[in-house]
Amino acid sequence: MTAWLLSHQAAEVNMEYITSKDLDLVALLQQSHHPSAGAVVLFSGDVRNNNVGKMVDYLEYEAHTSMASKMIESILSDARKRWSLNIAIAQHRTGKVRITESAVVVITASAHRAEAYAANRYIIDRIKHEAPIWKCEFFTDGTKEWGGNCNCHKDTGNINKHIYEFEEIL
Amino acid sequence: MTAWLLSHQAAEVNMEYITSKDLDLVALLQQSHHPSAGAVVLFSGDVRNNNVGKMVDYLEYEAHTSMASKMIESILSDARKRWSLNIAIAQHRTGKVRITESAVVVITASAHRAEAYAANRYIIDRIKHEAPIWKCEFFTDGTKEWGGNCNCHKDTGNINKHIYEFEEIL
Amino acid sequence: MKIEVFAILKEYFDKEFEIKDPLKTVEELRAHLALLNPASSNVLKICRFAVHDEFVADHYQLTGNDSVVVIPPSSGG
Amino acid sequence: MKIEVFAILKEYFDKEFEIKDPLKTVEELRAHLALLNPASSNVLKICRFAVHDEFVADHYQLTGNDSVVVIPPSSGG
Repeated sequence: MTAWLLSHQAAEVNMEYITSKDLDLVALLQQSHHPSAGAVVLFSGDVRNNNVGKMVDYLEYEAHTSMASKMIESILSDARKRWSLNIAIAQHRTGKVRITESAVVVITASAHRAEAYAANRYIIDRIKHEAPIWKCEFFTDGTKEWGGNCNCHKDTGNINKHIYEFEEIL
Repeated sequence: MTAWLLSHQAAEVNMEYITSKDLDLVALLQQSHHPSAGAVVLFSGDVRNNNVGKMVDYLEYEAHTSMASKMIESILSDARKRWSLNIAIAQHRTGKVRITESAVVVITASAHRAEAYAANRYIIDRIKHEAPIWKCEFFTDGTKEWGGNCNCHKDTGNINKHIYEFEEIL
Repeated sequence: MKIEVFAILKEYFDKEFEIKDPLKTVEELRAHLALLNPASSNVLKICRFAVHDEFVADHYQLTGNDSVVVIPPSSGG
Repeated sequence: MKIEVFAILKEYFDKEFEIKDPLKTVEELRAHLALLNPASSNVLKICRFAVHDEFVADHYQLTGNDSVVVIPPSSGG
């Protein structure tokens, strides 16, 4: 019992939200089982080998670390208010990330599965739209491109208003 | 490239859908990153320490192994037809499962996250409603109960018609 | 015919047993089991039956050589 | 004031630089940057600005000592 309590607190309190190191999905998953939680959902955003029809060599992520960390903390806190969660953690990587490597991980745990899925989706959607983190795609043809920007302002007319995927399903 | 291909095939072809051994979430997760997949979603159904207001000591799962295996295989196949998935695996445990241990795991991977979440939810919902697998709850007060049955027939009037949670969100 | 039951049905029947009575359909088998142990009848109403690992309907024709599995509602996960 | 830019903006500006002009608001700074490098103006229109790690609105009053961060739309994950 002590073991999970300690590791649980470690996960939430000492979590580095932004890191240039490999994301340790295994360690994060192992500390995400909680005696009151019947459901654990892990999302990993991996780098894939193609985008918009071009072959990707690798990605490079840049973040405004202090602002991105605060924002992720605030998103996790909002998720905990909205759902009853036993675990809510998120971590985003910076620097060079290769194909099949994880760029971002979100783990949620709750008594029942509906909450764990919904909260997980909510957290990753908000991180992708709001956190000051950017990716530069390096293609195998030698070109590069700062890409995949949130384009919600085109629909909402406001750079602070986003259209979240999770809103369509909640 | 060869490594993931081999482990990917191993995951889908040689998967034991029903096992009395501990579910090895770490090994399953590690073989679920795929070069064309930008999203990996893992669901773990853990045993929690309480249900319907009573403290749970442990659960025991029983399965009709051959029928449950065929059904899980068929559910995964349906999911692959419905969504474009790079990975779709599921495994359910039998026998005694203790608090915080995983009784069932589902992993999906796809190019974009919407598909991975939706397919994951679809697979676990159908396994829970349809696969011939049963849990017996052993409470700390010494009582036990075969529990948590699918009760859809009360609403649908047909023991073969289920109300799936995923249908509310797709 | 050989009968195998699972989960809560084991509280009403042996895990495996033989029935010698000449039952023609799944419907008749369901009724017969309910008579053998009336306490099981509510559960039996919502059970599915399977032969050779395939679910069979109420009107399925049984033979004396069939092995029939009685499947209560799922509660996995 | 000190300016720091991120991501695609680094293709138009140095990562960090000083502006000596007496700009009063974020709105004026946004217009000033677009004049410094007109190619950046489409991106600048959709950028957010931050001071002391907090996002600030267009009418935010700048001082010469402020460190201003220019934040293009997110593309993490």
